[in-house]
Formats: sequence, structure tokens, C-alpha cells
Amino acid sequence: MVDQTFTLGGVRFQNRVFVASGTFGYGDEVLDLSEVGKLGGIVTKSITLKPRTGNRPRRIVETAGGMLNSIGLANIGVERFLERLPGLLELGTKIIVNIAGSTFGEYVEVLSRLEEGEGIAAYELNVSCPNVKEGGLEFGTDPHAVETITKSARERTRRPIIVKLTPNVTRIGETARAAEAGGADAVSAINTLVGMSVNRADRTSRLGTVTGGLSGPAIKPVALAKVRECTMAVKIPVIGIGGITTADDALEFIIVGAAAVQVGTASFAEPNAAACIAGGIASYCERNGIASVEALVGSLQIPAPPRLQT
Amino acid sequence: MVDQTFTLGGVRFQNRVFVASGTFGYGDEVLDLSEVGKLGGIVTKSITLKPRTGNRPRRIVETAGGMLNSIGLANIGVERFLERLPGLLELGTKIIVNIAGSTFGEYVEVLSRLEEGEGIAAYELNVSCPNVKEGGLEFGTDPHAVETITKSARERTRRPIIVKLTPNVTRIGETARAAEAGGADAVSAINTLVGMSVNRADRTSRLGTVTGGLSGPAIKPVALAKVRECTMAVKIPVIGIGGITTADDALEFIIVGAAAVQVGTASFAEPNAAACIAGGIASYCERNGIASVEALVGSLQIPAPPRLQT
Amino acid sequence: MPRFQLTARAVRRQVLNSQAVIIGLEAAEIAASAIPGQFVELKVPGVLWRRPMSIYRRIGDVIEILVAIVGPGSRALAQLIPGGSIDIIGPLGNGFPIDGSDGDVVDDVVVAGGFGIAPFPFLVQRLREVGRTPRIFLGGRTKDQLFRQDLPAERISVATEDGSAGEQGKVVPLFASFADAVPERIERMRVYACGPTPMLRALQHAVASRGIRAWVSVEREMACGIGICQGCVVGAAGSDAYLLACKDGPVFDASAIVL
Amino acid sequence: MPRFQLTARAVRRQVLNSQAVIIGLEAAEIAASAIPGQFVELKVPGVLWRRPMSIYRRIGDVIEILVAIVGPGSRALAQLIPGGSIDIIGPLGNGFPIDGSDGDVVDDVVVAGGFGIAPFPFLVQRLREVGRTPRIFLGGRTKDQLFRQDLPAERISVATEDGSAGEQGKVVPLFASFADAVPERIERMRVYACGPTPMLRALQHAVASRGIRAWVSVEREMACGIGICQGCVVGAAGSDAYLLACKDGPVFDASAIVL
Ligand SMILES: Cc1cc2nc3c(=O)[nH]c(=O)nc-3n(C[C@H](O)[C@H](O)[C@H](O)COP(=O)(O)OP(=O)(O)OC[C@H]3O[C@@H](n4cnc5c(N)ncnc54)[C@H](O)[C@@H]3O)c2cc1C
Ligand SMILES: Cc1cc2nc3c(=O)[nH]c(=O)nc-3n(C[C@H](O)[C@H](O)[C@H](O)COP(=O)(O)OP(=O)(O)OC[C@H]3O[C@@H](n4cnc5c(N)ncnc54)[C@H](O)[C@@H]3O)c2cc1C
Ligand SMILES: Cc1cc2nc3c(=O)[nH]c(=O)nc-3n(C[C@H](O)[C@H](O)[C@H](O)COP(=O)(O)O)c2cc1C
Ligand SMILES: Cc1cc2nc3c(=O)[nH]c(=O)nc-3n(C[C@H](O)[C@H](O)[C@H](O)COP(=O)(O)O)c2cc1C
Ligand code: FES
Ligand code: FES
Repeated sequence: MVDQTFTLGGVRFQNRVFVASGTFGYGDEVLDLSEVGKLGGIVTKSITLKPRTGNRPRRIVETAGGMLNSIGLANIGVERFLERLPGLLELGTKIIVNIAGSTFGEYVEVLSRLEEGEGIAAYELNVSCPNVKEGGLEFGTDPHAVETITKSARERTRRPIIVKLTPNVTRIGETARAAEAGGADAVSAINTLVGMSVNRADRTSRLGTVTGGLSGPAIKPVALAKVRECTMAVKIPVIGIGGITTADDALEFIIVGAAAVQVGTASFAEPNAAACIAGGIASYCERNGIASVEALVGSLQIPAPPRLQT
Repeated sequence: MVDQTFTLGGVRFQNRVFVASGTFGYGDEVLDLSEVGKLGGIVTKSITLKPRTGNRPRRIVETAGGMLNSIGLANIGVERFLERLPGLLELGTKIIVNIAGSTFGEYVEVLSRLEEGEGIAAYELNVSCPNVKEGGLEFGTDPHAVETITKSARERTRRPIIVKLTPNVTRIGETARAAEAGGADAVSAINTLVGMSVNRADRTSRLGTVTGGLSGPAIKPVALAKVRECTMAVKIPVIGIGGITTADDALEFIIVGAAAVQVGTASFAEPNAAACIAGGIASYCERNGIASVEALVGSLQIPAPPRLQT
Repeated sequence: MPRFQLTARAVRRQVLNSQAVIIGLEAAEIAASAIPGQFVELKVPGVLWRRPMSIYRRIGDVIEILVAIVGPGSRALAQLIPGGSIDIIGPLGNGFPIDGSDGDVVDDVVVAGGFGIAPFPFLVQRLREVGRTPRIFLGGRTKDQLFRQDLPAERISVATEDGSAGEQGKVVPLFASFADAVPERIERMRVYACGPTPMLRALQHAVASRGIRAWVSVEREMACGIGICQGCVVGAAGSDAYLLACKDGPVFDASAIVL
Repeated sequence: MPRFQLTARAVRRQVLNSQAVIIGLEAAEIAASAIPGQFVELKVPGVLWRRPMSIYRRIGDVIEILVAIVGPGSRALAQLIPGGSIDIIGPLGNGFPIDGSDGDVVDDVVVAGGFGIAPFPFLVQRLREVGRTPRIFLGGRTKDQLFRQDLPAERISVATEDGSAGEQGKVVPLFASFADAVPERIERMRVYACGPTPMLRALQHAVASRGIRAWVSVEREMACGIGICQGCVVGAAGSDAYLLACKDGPVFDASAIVL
């Protein structure tokens, strides 16, 4: 038996494959089509203080090898989420609650309410939210803001905190370090890349919000490079996200240095994708005589320095 | 007849479709397979002071909807380029020379040598090169460096200067403004996104240099959003690049605000792609009674502000 | 409602014209539990998202779909030949309400524009099973856009924009003038509609102004089709809320949504 | 060298096994000007880059390719049925040197590993036109990896790693022991080789140590195949320079490159 477990801030997950926030509902919507009991855990849709109806349509666009979304954090709000939580805790896997807000205060308030809920395995802070005070730029583009949010959360909980980083920055290593400095137990990367799509017929943006977030296989190469940068910047575990569709994709992230992975867009076409990936990683290890997935983490062989330029 | 012309710093291009640097050789390699006379112009491979053999293999990887490259600015160097220039000037289209360097001084030296060559239509400064002084980070991630390079170039030439921006930054609008402040006649965007790919079989990076640059249809949504950010930041023309494969793709960029476009990766599978795109833009205008492509530039309709969140 | 994911074998392929193909898929569980207006999501090679297709007809264990060739996904799907197979999820969505309290309805009316015909042969099958046969109004730009082969010929009225078949004009006015000719039936009329958004909007207006009950089946881009992406939203009438076309729909009470 | 881009009609499709298909394409200009060892670039739907394939054989206006099914591009290509068409560019690359100064060669020798056989039926055709017939050494892991149907049976020696056909072992040692048995011919021997990189490396060593002249055809990922991307580099022996497999190759003097 391959050891697939993963421990974060004292919490033990049965394996290293999670479903990503916003791509699997709250976790109980597709029990008929997916084996959630085989997941390392479910990261919920981002939860905000009040319910949000989300952005106006059109919200999704298929692109070459990927998709754009501007869902706008549509969610049921923390109160209704807490009512739903007991049901989620019976799914046979761990629940990580993703928290979002448009002010510092909102993150803290949501977290404080969630602290009253039993059984939550960990929090993931989505810092890719527009910061209303800073004119709508993502919190996550400012290392200082990332550190502050993380600290405030750290002061209020003993549960593990994962900070989910935005890739839309020059140096993601810096925001990863800020999260580490703020007391995060792990960082996850990447959230979506800012993108847009135009309908030339009527010269409008296809998305109702003009720009949205790019996800799916198209972003995998970028995500791998960002994850690598994170692993070089921090000592805490890095959770890899971005375009993971197969066990091979997940292994690419693990080899680069991801301690765990999250599967997002792939669940749309294949609701059981994440569970299959967890199984696929185990078989790969078995076939190759690897006793623990841990041994693969960061096992990338870097070739000798390049030939000198003449 | 649709007016497709485009004027930059006094130089008039017959249309707004160019082939992008590094994706069409020096311009004379595929005359048998492409109608270069129908192009707005050819942007040459990046030229450095000395010839460069480029990075060690493997240099290219196909990815979902895109490709990674780490060619490493392999080129014949400015001296041999100048010998080849007279031939290029007979191709029936304009030649824009893309300049690269690993120090400020190198950019200036290459440009000064090129000033001795007759007939160059414009320069494009590739600021996505590793800055040897700054530990290998791209010049283009530092607005100050971009402004300095642009200024030095501006002082030495009356030919139009295009600054080609890197997308690997938090706010590309800032580097676009730096280029404008330095005296650029236009900015072009985007160069490739940093990405990587892993071979799980032997746990190595597929590229010899570990990370490389992502291009092709996969990056089009990101490129459109970056081009939009540039057009909102500067008054000088923005040249759109990234995943353009069809006339529709080019129109998306033009509608967003690009005054012209460059076609890169698409030429690999379809050497005549750029010429076809120029033709396709003209037909689109004819079909829709648009007298000049100029009228399309920045014609994006922005919908009314989004519904308020509850 | 039960949903199934299975590998369906193609057993039939009928080319209607260069733009339209009917594919029959062996999918026993789906065929057994589906109701008209529901759809399936097909995993077409080469594109990221599954492609949603209404259940066109049910014949034993086989469900048929009518594929309009409009882009890469539908093109690949239309090439599926008998013997080949495809992964599908279904039945999805809510379907048309036809049973229960509607027992004393007298006038079932179908209004379909172009490929909006897709869910209706199955609806006609179901209605007939309970002894009802709908009147059918069919519209298209030209006669090539009418797909009536699997509908009861004697109950069909046709409108084409170019006049190449039936009345010249649009299908909603054709339906409206029928309704206006039988005011006594208005109250017991039940309209089932599917087609392009402008047509559905016209229909919403036509039924609202006459007090006719109607359901419309809407199309939205769908990343998942199973309720987890929140992408396929339709504005709810009279509130800020959004409904999901894939879960709360694709069939909505015509008065409940803003199109 | 002239290159052409054209839409080629498929006229033949021969399935060799579940991994290998021969496709015949009508491409008169390419057939007329190609030499053995050259390749074509095919625009396969659904993948970004064209796919390079050696010209396997030439029959009048038709060029054949031998497609090994290894991934999405080759899978789609292998499905091309007669009557279908595909955009191709060719002939590309340099090809094997067989004419001119090599007129008095006596021993033409082909060494091929697995699908490395692809360029050789065409080479055999050409050699025969000038009155020469090569000796052929064929290797594969198992006998399913040997494709000898279009080669002169009487001249073939086979090695398989599992011993399921011919000698048990690898093909380069088989060739080497032949060479060692005929020392008097070494000087006039000309070896043409194609196969996986480890095999080509072994061959480089075998010919270098014996002073045999040899050309190897190498495979590299190719984004363009026409010399504009600089992606397909091969290290030049004894210098820092890189050569382009698509333009300077794919055939190189075995002593000129570092594999
Ligand atoms: C519930 C539902 C039932 C459907 N039933 C049928 C059916 O029975 N027969 C049929 O032919 N088609 C049906 N459709 C539409 C069908 O799903 C799309 O035409 C198909 O997905 C297009 O894929 P493509 O790759 O061929 O084209 P694409 O290139 O993806 O799209 C071509 C054009 O169609 C639009 N489009 C794509 N997907 C959708 C969609 N889901 N809804 C609306 N517009 C879309 C695109 O915006 C684009 O303008 C249905 C859609 C839904 C949501
Ligand atoms: C000059 C030349 C001639 C060739 N001739 C033939 C031929 O006659 N018959 C034949 O079956 N194949 C030939 N190939 C190899 C063929 O081009 C690849 O197998 C094919 O492109 C793989 O595409 P795919 O989408 O099926 O698989 P992919 O998923 O793209 O690749 C599958 C595997 O093959 C490797 N690969 C892909 N492309 C190449 C390549 N160009 N060179 C080496 N490895 C590659 C990948 O790294 C991967 O490991 C030739 C290649 C070159 C460069
Ligand atoms: C439709 C959609 C909705 C998403 N919603 C959220 C969200 O609410 N919170 C969040 O942190 N990330 C959200 N994401 C981002 C994903 O969790 C993930 O980081 C991203 O999609 C990249 O992974 P992928 O390529 O596997 O999808 C969403 C992504 C998609 C496609
Ligand atoms: C193989 C390859 C080589 C490139 N070389 C250069 C270069 O030398 N200088 C440069 O400024 N950009 C270079 N680029 C970037 C392109 O010019 C272009 O900005 C980028 O590829 C995005 O456009 P595309 O998606 O249309 O390819 C190169 C791109 C590729 C794919
Ligand atoms: S399509 Fe995903 S929720 Fe409806
Ligand atoms: S494949 Fe592009 S240069 Fe050889």
C-alpha cells in the first residue's frame, strides 16, 4: 500500500488530491457522479459574509484549452453554509472552507463565524478578491495585504490556514513568503489568470464583467512555473493547482514540489476526475516501487547548467 | 477599398498585420510558402550584439492549446544581420528589427550599429531579456529599467521605437507608461508567459532551461486582457500579440484597442497565416461597410455597470 | 432525480442535411428515466467542455439526439458512426411539466424555432402516451431549417422567414394569430417552446399579454451541466436572483425568467 | 530545394496493426521532387503543430507515410480514410545522399529500429533505380515492431529483443557482427540508419570505431519543420553550434552530430 497521506497543521488527509474551490459546489451536489470518499478533501466554493448572487451573465467562455469565468463568488453566505456543514461532514472526506471577502474585516468575520462550526479541517483564504479599499485590485497582488490577512486569521484560529495565491503578479514567491510570514500552514497556487474574450460580431466582451479568470489545461505550464517559484520561496507546503486533468498532470506538479494538488476545471467534464487522479497517483507509485508520495515531492532533476553562450 | 494602413512615427505600413519576432526567422526563409509582400511588416528575430547559439535542447514543448519555447535568442548577431539586411529590404514589406541584450549597454550598441543600416522601418525593443546585473530577472518587469532603455534608444534614433512588453508583471499598464515616458512610439504586448513542463517518466523538466515561454492560442485570453490594460494606460498605439491564428482573433485584439497585431506561433503550422489574416481583416471590413480598420480600433462596447451585489 | 454516467454505443446515424444529423445512442438507464425537455452531456473529443444536447426521441433503450453542426464540438459529435461510443451523463435538467394537476388540459401547443425542435419529438411521444396530441408551430429562416420528420404531420403549422414553406413570417406571430382565433381555449392552453432567445422573448410577450401558460426551454453555455460551475445563469423575474439553466431549467415557466 | 503546400487527398489506408497504419496521399509535386529521407509536415486537426512524417514510399503521384500511433496527432492522422484530405507541406529536409560521388559504393546497408524503418522503402526504391540493393538490418522489441512488407525479403536480417523473430538481441550488434565478418568491404560500406536515439548512439559508436561511413536520420520535436522556429536543434560535433533537424537534417553524417 502506497502511503498517500498528507498532514497539514496537525490535520491528516487521506491523500493529496483535493477538488478546488468553486469547481465542485459545496461538495454534496454530485455525489451520484463522483466518489468524494476517495478525495483528500473538498475545498468549498468561496464563502462570504452575506450571500452573493454573483456576476451578471455571460459568466463562462470556452477558450483554446481552457475557459474563462466571472462567477463573481456567487455563494450562499456563511450562515447558510454553517447550516449545511453537518451534511458535508458526512461525505467521508475532509472539508476545507474557502473564505473570501472584499475588506479585511469581512475575511475575519467569516472566519470567526466558521470557528463556531464543528469539524472544519482547514481554511483556504482566497486573496484573489477585489479589495474595495484599494480600488478593486486583488488583495493578493500586495504582499503586505496578504501578510496582514493571514495574520488576522492566524490570531483567530488553530485550524490550518492555506493561503491561495493569485498568479497575476510579477513575483509570486514574494506573496508566498508574505503568507508564510503571516503564519500560513501552506499556500495554494494558482488561482485563475486574468483574461478576456471578445465577440467580434457585436464588438462586446463575451463576459458580462469584461475580464474574468482563465483556468484549465491551457494554464498548466504557467501554474507549474508559479508553483516552482513558490516552493523555492517558502518552507511551508505548496498545493499545486492549474489545469490538472490526469494523474500525469498531478505528478508533474508533485515532482516540481507541490505537496498536494487541487483539481478544478477538470471536474466539469469529468465529475469523478479528482478521485481518478488520486487512484492514478497511487498506481504510478506502485508500478514504480515508490512507497510514499512524499518521496516524489520536489523530485525534479535539474539538468547541469546550460552550455555557455558564445 | 478598405484603408488598412497604419502610421507609426512617420512610417506608413501597408496594413496592420505583422509577423512576430522569433517566429518567422529573419523574414526570407519561407518566401516559397508565404506571401510576405502582403504583410504590414516583418519583425525580425531578436538581434544581439554577438551571434548566439541559443539554449541547449530540448527547446520546444507542445502544450494544451499552446507551446513552450526556450530558444534563448539564438541569432546571427548584428554584424551578420547587417550583411543580410539589403536582401530583406527587397521582400516588398517593411522590416522592423527586434533588439535584445543582457545589459543596457548591449541594447544601445546594437541599436547604434543598426543605425548605420539603411532602410530599417522601426525598432522593437525586447525587454523580456534576463538582466544580467539584476540576477537574471527580466528588464521588462522593472518600469524604471524599461524607461531607461527606451530613453537611451530614443536619444540615438529618429526611427520609430516599439517597446515589447512582458506579461509577467502585476501591472503591465505601468511598464507601458514607462515606455511611453521614455519616448516610445508604440508598445507591443505580449511576449510569452513564463511556463514549464515536466516529464514524469524521468522526473526532468522537458525544457533544457527548466522554464520557458508560453505562446499560442492558449494565451490569447490573457493577451487580450493585457492589451486592454495597456490601451487604458497609454496614449501611444498598442500592438497586440498572443495566440492570433485567424482574422477573427486579430479583430478581437483590434476591437479591444490594438492599433495593429503580430502573428507568432500560428506561422509555424501555417506559414502564410499572417498574410491570410491581413486579407481576412479587409474582407470583414468590406462585408460590414467599414471604410478603415482605424474605425474598429478600440470599438469594444462596454456593457452597463454590473448588477449590484446584494 | 437519478443521473447516470455511461459509455453509450452509437446505433444509428441519420444525416438530415449538411447541418443536421440524428444520432441514436444505446443508454438504457437514461432512456428509462428521462422525461421530455431533459438533456444529456456528451464528452466530445477535442473540446474542453461536454456538449449538452436535448433528448430528441426515445426508442426503447435508445435515446436520439438531433445535432446542429455549428462548431468543433458538434462537428465531431456528428461524425460519430454506429459502433462507435461516447461517454454521456444524463438525464439532466428538469424537463417539461405534463402530468399531475394538468390532467384536464385540452390544448397542448408546441412552438419551436429552428433547432429548437430538438426536445419535441420526445414530448409528443410522452403526450400521446397520456392520450394527448399537441398542435405544433414550427419556424425557421428557410425550409431547410425545419425538422418535422418525427412529428405528427397533420398537426403542424409552419412559418418560414423567406416563405419557402408554410406562411411567410415568424413562428410566434403565427402561433399568436392561432391563439387569437380560439379565445375560448386560451385558459386551457399549455405552450411548450424552444428556440433562439429573440423568439423566446417574443413568445414570453405573446403569452403574457394573453394570459396563456407557457414553458420555455432555454440554452446557455454550460461548462458542467450538472450544477457545479454556476456558469449557466438565467435572471429570475422580479428579483436579483439567478437560476441555473442546467439544474433549475432548462425548462422554465415563461413568466419566471428574464431573457 | 522546392517545397510545396497543398491539400492532399488520401487514396489508400492500410492498417498494419493496432499501432501502425500506412496512408497514401495524392501529392504530385511532392512525389515528383522528393528524395528518400525527406519528410512532409501534415496539418492534423486538433493539435497545434503540424506532424512530421517521413516519406515511406513513392508510387507515381502518391506518397505513402507509415504512421506509428503514439499520441493524439498520430491517432487522428491514422484515421484519415481514402477520400478525405489533409493539408501538407513538403518535401522537407535534406534526405540521404546516394548519388554523385558515391557511384562506386558496393555495400549499401540500412539499419533500422522499429518505426525507424519509415524512410527506407523509398530509399530502397531509389537505390534500385540506380542498380543497387541494400542489405537491411531490422530491429524491434518484438516481432510486431518489424515492418518489412515493402522491403526486399531476401536482403533482410532481423533482431528482436525478445527473440520472437530473427536473432535475439539488438540490431546494432547484429549489424556490427556482419561488418566484422566482411572487413574487406568496410571501406566501401555506406550505412543509412534511423531509429530511437539510443540505437543511433550505438550505431555512431559502431561505425566510428570501424571507420565506416554512415548517415543517421534523427527525430526531434518540430514546431514548424521549415526552419523558422529554431526548436529542433541537434548539437554539432566538436563545436558549440547547433544544427536544425528540419533543415540541416533530418539526415546527418553520423560523425557530425552529438546525440
Ligand atoms: C440544455 C441544452 C440543450 C441543447 N440541445 C441541443 C440539441 O438538441 N441539439 C443541438 O444541436 N444543440 C443543442 N444545444 C446547443 C449545443 O449544446 C451547442 O450548439 C453546442 O454545444 C455547440 O458546440 P460546438 O463546439 O459545435 O460549437 P461552439 O464553437 O462551442 O459554439 C458555436 C456557437 O454556439 C454557441 N453555443 C455553444 N454552446 C452553447 C450552448 N450550450 N448554448 C447556447 N449556445 C451555445 C456559442 O456561443 C457559439 O456562438 C443545447 C444546449 C443546451 C444548453
Ligand atoms: C523528420 C521526422 C520524421 C518522422 N517520421 C515519422 C514517420 O515516418 N512515422 C511516424 O510514425 N513518426 C514519424 N516521426 C515522429 C512523429 O512525428 C511523432 O511520432 C508524432 O508527431 C507524434 O505526434 P502525436 O500527437 O501522435 O504524439 P505526441 O503526444 O505529440 O507525442 C508522443 C510522444 O512522441 C514524442 N514526439 C512527438 N513528436 C516528436 C517528434 N517530432 N520527434 C520525436 N519525438 C516526438 C513526444 O515527445 C511524446 O513522447 C517523425 C518525426 C520527425 C521529426
Ligand atoms: C467556474 C470557476 C469558479 C471558481 N470559483 C472560485 C472560488 O469561488 N474561489 C476560489 O478561490 N477559486 C475559484 N476558482 C479557481 C479554481 O479554484 C482554480 O484555482 C482555478 O480554476 C485553476 O485550476 P483549474 O485549472 O484546475 O481549474 C474558480 C474556477 C472556476 C473555473
Ligand atoms: C519559438 C519562439 C521564439 C520567439 N523568439 C522571440 C524573440 O527572439 N524575440 C521576441 O521579442 N519574442 C520572441 N518570441 C515571442 C513572440 O514574438 C510572441 O511575442 C509570442 O510568441 C506570443 O505570440 P503568439 O502567441 O502569436 O506566438 C518567440 C516566440 C516563439 C514561440
Ligand atoms: S452548467 Fe455548470 S452550473 Fe449549470
Ligand atoms: S522545426 Fe522549426 S526550425 Fe526546425
